[in-house]
Amino acid sequence: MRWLWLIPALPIVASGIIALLKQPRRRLSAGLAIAALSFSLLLSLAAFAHVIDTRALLLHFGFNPAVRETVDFTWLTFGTSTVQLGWVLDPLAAVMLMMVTFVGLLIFIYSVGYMAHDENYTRFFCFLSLFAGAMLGVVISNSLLLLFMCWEIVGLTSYLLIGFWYQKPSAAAAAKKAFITTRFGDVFFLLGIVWLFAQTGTLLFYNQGAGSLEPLAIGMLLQTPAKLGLSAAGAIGLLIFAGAVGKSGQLPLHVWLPDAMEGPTPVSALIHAATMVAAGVYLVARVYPLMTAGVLPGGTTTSLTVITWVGASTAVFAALIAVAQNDIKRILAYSTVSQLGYMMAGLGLGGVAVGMFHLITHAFFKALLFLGAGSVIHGSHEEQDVRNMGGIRKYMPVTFVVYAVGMLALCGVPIFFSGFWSKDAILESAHKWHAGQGPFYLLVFGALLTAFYMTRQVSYVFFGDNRGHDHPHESPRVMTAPLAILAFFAIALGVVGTPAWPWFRSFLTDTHANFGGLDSFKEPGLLTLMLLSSMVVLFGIGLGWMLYGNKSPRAEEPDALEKAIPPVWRALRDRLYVDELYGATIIAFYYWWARVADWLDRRVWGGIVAAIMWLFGLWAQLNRFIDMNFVDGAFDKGCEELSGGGGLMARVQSGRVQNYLRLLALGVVILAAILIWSSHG
Amino acid sequence: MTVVFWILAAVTVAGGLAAVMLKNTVHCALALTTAFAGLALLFMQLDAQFVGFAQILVYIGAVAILVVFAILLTRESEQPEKGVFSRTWLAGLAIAAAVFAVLAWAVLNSRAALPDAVGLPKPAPEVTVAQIGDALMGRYVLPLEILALLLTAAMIGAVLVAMHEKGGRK
Amino acid sequence: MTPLAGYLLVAALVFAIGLAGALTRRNAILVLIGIELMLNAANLNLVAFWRYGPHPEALTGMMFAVFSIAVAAAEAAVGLGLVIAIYRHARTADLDEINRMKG
Amino acid sequence: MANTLDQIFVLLKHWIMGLFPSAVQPVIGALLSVVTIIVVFPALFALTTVLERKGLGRMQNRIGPNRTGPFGILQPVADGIKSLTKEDIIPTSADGVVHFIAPLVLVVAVFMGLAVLPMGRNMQLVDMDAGLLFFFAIGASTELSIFMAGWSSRNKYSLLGAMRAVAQMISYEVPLLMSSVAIVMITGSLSLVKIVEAQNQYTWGLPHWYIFTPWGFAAFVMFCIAATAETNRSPFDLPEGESELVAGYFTEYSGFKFALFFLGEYLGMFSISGLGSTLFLGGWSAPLQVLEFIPSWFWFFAKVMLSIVVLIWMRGTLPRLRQDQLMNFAWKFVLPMTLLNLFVAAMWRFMGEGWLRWVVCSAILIVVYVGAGRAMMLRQNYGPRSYRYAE
Repeated sequence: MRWLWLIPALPIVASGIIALLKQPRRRLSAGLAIAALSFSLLLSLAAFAHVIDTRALLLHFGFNPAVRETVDFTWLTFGTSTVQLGWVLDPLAAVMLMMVTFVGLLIFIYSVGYMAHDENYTRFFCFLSLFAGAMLGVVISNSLLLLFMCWEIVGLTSYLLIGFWYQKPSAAAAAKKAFITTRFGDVFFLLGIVWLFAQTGTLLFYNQGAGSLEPLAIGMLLQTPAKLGLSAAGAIGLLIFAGAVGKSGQLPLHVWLPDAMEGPTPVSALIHAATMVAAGVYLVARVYPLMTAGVLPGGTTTSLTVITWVGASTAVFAALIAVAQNDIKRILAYSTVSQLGYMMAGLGLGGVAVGMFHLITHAFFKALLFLGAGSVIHGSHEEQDVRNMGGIRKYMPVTFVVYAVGMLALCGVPIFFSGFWSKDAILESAHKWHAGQGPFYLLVFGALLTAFYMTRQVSYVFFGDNRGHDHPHESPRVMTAPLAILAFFAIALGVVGTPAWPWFRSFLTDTHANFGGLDSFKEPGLLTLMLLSSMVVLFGIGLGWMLYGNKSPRAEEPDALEKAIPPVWRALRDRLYVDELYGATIIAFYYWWARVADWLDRRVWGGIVAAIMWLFGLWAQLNRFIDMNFVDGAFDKGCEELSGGGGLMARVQSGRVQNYLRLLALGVVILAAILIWSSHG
Repeated sequence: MTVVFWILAAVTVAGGLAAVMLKNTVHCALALTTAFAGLALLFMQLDAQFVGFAQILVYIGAVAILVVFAILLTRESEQPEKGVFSRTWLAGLAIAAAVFAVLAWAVLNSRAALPDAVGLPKPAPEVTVAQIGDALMGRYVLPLEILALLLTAAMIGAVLVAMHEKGGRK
Repeated sequence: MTPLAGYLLVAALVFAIGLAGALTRRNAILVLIGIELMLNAANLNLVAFWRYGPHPEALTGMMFAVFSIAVAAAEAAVGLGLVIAIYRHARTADLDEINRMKG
Repeated sequence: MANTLDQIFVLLKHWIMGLFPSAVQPVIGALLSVVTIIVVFPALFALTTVLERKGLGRMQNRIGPNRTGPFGILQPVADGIKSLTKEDIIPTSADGVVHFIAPLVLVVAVFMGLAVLPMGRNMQLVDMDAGLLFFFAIGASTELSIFMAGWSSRNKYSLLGAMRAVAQMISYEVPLLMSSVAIVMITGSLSLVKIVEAQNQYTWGLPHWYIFTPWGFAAFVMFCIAATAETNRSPFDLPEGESELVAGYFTEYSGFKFALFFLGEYLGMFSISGLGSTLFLGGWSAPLQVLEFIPSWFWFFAKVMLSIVVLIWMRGTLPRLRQDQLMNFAWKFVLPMTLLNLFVAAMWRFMGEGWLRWVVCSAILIVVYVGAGRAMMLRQNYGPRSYRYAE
C-alpha cells in the first residue's frame, strides 16, 4: 500500500491551506477540511477492503491469514545506525482508520452547524483537520518514532482545541492542565522509546523479522534483565504504557480529561471521547507483543497485570465520580474515563481483540452521546447544568431518541446494543482470568454504576418538566443527521462481535472466523455471565429510575442520593479530592518555601536591625527608619554593581563597524603570521 | 619587470592613496577611478584584455558613478568640521601596515619570488573572447547562472533598501 | 624580483591601502571605497596568478576575476543603498556616530 | 583600379611607413592612423556644425549662417578662432583641477572610442578581439567626465545638468548594449571588423545587413533611440535644456574648454552613428552589389553623415521629453523590448533557414511592441501631449 501515507497527508495539507485562508472564508475552509477527510475515508475504505480480500485469499489457500504490509524508508543516518520511518497496514490499523475517519467526518459535518456562530471558524477547522491528520498518522505509523511525533502533534492540537476559547480563563487553564499532564506521561514514553532503540537498534514495529516487535527482538529483550525483576521487554512495555496512561486519562493522570470539556463540544466528542483518548489504548494494542513478551499459555505478565489493575480501578473510580456530577459534559467525561479503563482492562485481560472491540463500539456511542449532549446544550441556550434542564424530550425528539440509544449502548443493555457485546467480552475474559477475580468484580460494579449514572443523567435531562429559563429548540439538520448515523452504528456494530460470530476477534487475531451459531453460547459459564451482566445493568437502570425517574427536583434542593448517604455523596461530588490532593502537595511545598523565606527575613535582616539598635541605642521608630534605609541602600548598591558589570561586558559591543573590521583584520594578520611561521619552522 | 608595469603600478597606488587620503569626498571618488583605470591597464598588461575592459565598464562606468551619486545624495561632499579621519585612525593605520607587512613578507618568502619559480615570463596565452564565451557557457555555466541570480537579488535589494518609505513614516 | 612577485606586491599594497582607508575614514562611503580597492587588489592577484601560473590555458583565474568583478558590482550597489538608507535614518554617514547597535 | 582606390589610404600609410627603419615602423604606423583620425574627425565636426546650423535654420524658416565665406561655409573657422582667442574664465569657487581635467577626459575618451571603428576595408586603428566591449567601456567613462564638469564648476545648473546627463546616459546605456548584444549573438564575435565582414555579402545583389531582419530592425530602432539619448541630443537633450538649466554641465565653461566640450559631443555623435552603421548598416559595405566599385570608406562616411543628418532632422522636429517620461521610457519600454529582442534573435538563430522564422519573429516583435506601447500610453499617458492655450 504505497499510497497509505495519503490518508494522514490529506487532512494535514488541508489544514495547512486553511491556515493560510482569511477569517471570512468560512465555507471554503469547512469544505476543504470535510473534503480532505472524506477522501481519507474513501482511501481507508479501500485499505480496509484490501485487507479483507487478502485475508480471504490467504484463507482460501489455507494459509495463516495474517495480513501485514509495511512500507519503510530511512529517515536519517548517524554513524552506522539509521532511523527508519514507515507505515503499516494490518487489520488493527485498518479498523482504526475506518473508525477515526468515519467518526471524524461525522463530527466535522456536525461542527459545521455547531460552530456556525463562532468567528474563529477557520481556525477551528484548521486545528480540527490537523488533529485528524496527526491521529491517522498515529494509526498507520510503523515506527515508534513516527508514532511519537504524530502523538505529540495530537497532544498539541488537543491543547489548541481545549483552549480554543482562550478568552475564558478556565479554558486556558484546562488546556495547560491537559498539556502538562499528558506531557508527564510522555516523558516515560520517550524514555521507553530511547531504551527500546538502545536495546534493539530499530524503532520499526515490523520489518521482515528485523522489527522491534518481532520474535527476534522480543526474545532478545526478554533475555536482558532490568530492575525489579522485570525483563527489559516488560520495563519498556510499562514505560510506554505510562504514555498511554497520560493520553487516555487512566488513574492517576485522569485529572485533565474532565477539565478538557471546556473545549467546544465537537472537540470533546472527537478528541476526548472517540479518537485521541483512544490513542493510548491503540498504542498499547500496537505494542502488545512487548506486553505479552514471555507469557505462558493461560498465564500473564507483569505489564499485563499492571494494565489490568490500572484499567479496572480507573473504571470504577471514574464511574463513582460520574455518579455525583451535575455538568452534563462532565458526567460524560468521567464515563469516558471509566470506559477507557474498561478498554485497558480488556487489553490486559483478553488481548487486543477484546480491548479494541470495546474501543470501536465505545467510539461510536460515546461520540453519539457527546454530540447529543452538544445538541442539547446548543438547543437549550448553552445551559450545561443538568438540574436546570429536564423535559427536553418534548422539545427535541430526535435528539432524545438518539441520546437514548447511546445511553442504552453505554449501559450495555442486552442483545440489541453494541455496548453490551463489547463489555460482555471484557467481563467474560475477566472471569476467565487466572490471576485472581479482583478485576472481574470491579468491572461488574463499574457496569452497575455506569447504568446508574446514565439513567440519572437521562432522567434529569429529558424527563420531568422543564426547569430551564426559556424553551429549548431542536438542532438543525446538519447536526442531527450525523447523530442518526452514529446511532445506527451504535446498535449495528454489535453484530460483528457476538460470541455467535466473533468476526472482529478473528479479524484482529488472524484466525478464521467460523460461524458458531447458537451453540457457541453453550460455552460453559458464558450464558450465566451474560445473564449476570444483563441483570446488573437492568438493576442499575432500575435503581436510577427509582431515584430520579420523572421527578423534577429543583436545582437548589439536595440530590436524591445526597439525602440517602450525604458523606459519600459529598466525597463523590468533589471528585474524591484528587485535584485537592495534587493541589495540596504543591501548596504544601509553597508553604514550606514561604517559611524558609520567612526564616531568612527574621534571622538575617532582623539581626542587622538588632545590631544597629544595639550600636546606636535609638528607639524603635528611628530604628526602623534607619533599618529601611540601610536595607534599601544595600539593595540599590547591589543593583548598581550588577548593572555596572553588565555595562563593562557590553562595552565590547560598541556598535562601530570599524571596530569589528579592525578586529577582523587583526585576526587575519595573526592567523597569517602563524601560518607562515608554522610553514617556515 | 618592464617600465610600463612600474608606471602603471605607480599610477594605481597613487590613485589608491589619494582615494583614501583626500579631504574632499568627490576627489576621493575621482582618485578611486584613477586607481581603477590603473588596475584595468595592469590587467591588460597581464594579457587579460577582457578582464580589463570588464573592469573599466563595471568600475569606471558603473561603480564610480554609483559612488559619486551616493556622495551627492548623502551631502557628504563638503568635509565635516571634525576631521575626516575617525577617532581611532592610528590603530587602523597600524593594523593596515601590519597586514601589508605580513602580505609582503609572505610574497617575498614564497616561491613566487624565486627566479626559478612559476613566475618566469612565458609566452602570453592567446585568449580570444570566443574561448572566454565557451568557458562561461561550458565549464562555468553554473557559476554564471548563480551570479545572474545574485545580481538580480542584489538589484532588487538595493532598490528596496534605498527606496523612500511609502506613507512617510517619521 | 620576478614579474609575478611584482604584481603580488602591488596587489598587497593596494589591499593595505584599501584596508587603511576602510579602517580610518569616518565616512561610510569612503569605507566602501576602501573595500572596493581591497576587492580589486584581490582581482589583480587572481589575474596575475592566472597569467604566470602553470596552466594559463585553463582560464580559471581570469574567470574568477570576471566573476568577482560582477559580484563586486552587486556589493557596491547594495552597500551604497545601505549607506543611503542609513543616512536617511540617522541624518549622517559618520561611522563614529552610527553606533545604534551598541550592546 | 577600384581596388587601389578602395585601399588608397592603407597603401599610403604603408608607403610612408616604408620610408622609416623597420624598428620604428609599428610606432609610425600607429602614429599615422592616430593623426589621421585626429585630423579627419574634427574637420568633419566643423562641417557638421555648419550643416546643423543651416539645416536647423531652414527648418525654422530662417537662413542659417551666411556671412563668412560662400554660404557661410567658413563659419566654423571663425568660431574656432573666436573660441581660441576668447578669455578662459574659471569661476572663483570652482574646483580648479577637476574643472580643467573634465573636457580633456571627455575628448580623449571619445577619440579612443573612434579607434576600433572599421572605416573601410582594412581601415581600422586597432582590430581588437573585444572591440565592441572596448567601445562601450570607453563610452562609459565619458559619463564620469561629464559629472566632473558639472560638479567642479560649483553651479547648481551645472550640477543638475550633470546629474541629469549621467542618469540619462546610464539608463540608456543598458538598452544600447542590449540591442548590440543581439548582433554579437548572431555574428558570434565582438570584433567590429568581423561583424562588418559578416554583413558584407549579397544575395541577388542585395546586402545581408542586419537591419534587414526583424530582430535587426527592432534592435536598430532601439539602438537609435538609445544612441540619441546617449549623446544627449534632442529630444533627449534635457541635460542642456536651455529653457530649464542654462547650458547644462558646461554652463561655466568658456573659450577653448567650451569648444572642447562641443567637439566631444559631436565626436560622440560620430562614433555612435559610426557604431550604428557598423552594426546594422553593414559598416563600409556597399548597399548594392553593383555599387561595390565605389570605395568602402566612402560608404562608411556616407552612412555616418546620413545618420548625422537624421539626428539633426530629429532635433529640428521633436519636442523635448520630461525627465520622468525619459526614465520610464528607458526602463519600462526600451529595456524590456531589447530583452525580448535578444530572445527573438536567439529564436532566429535556431529556427534555421526558411520563411517561417521571418513570420514568427516579426509577429512576436510587432505584437509585443504594439501591446506594450498601448499599455504605456494608457498608463503613463505618453504620446501626443495636450496643449492648453491661453484664451
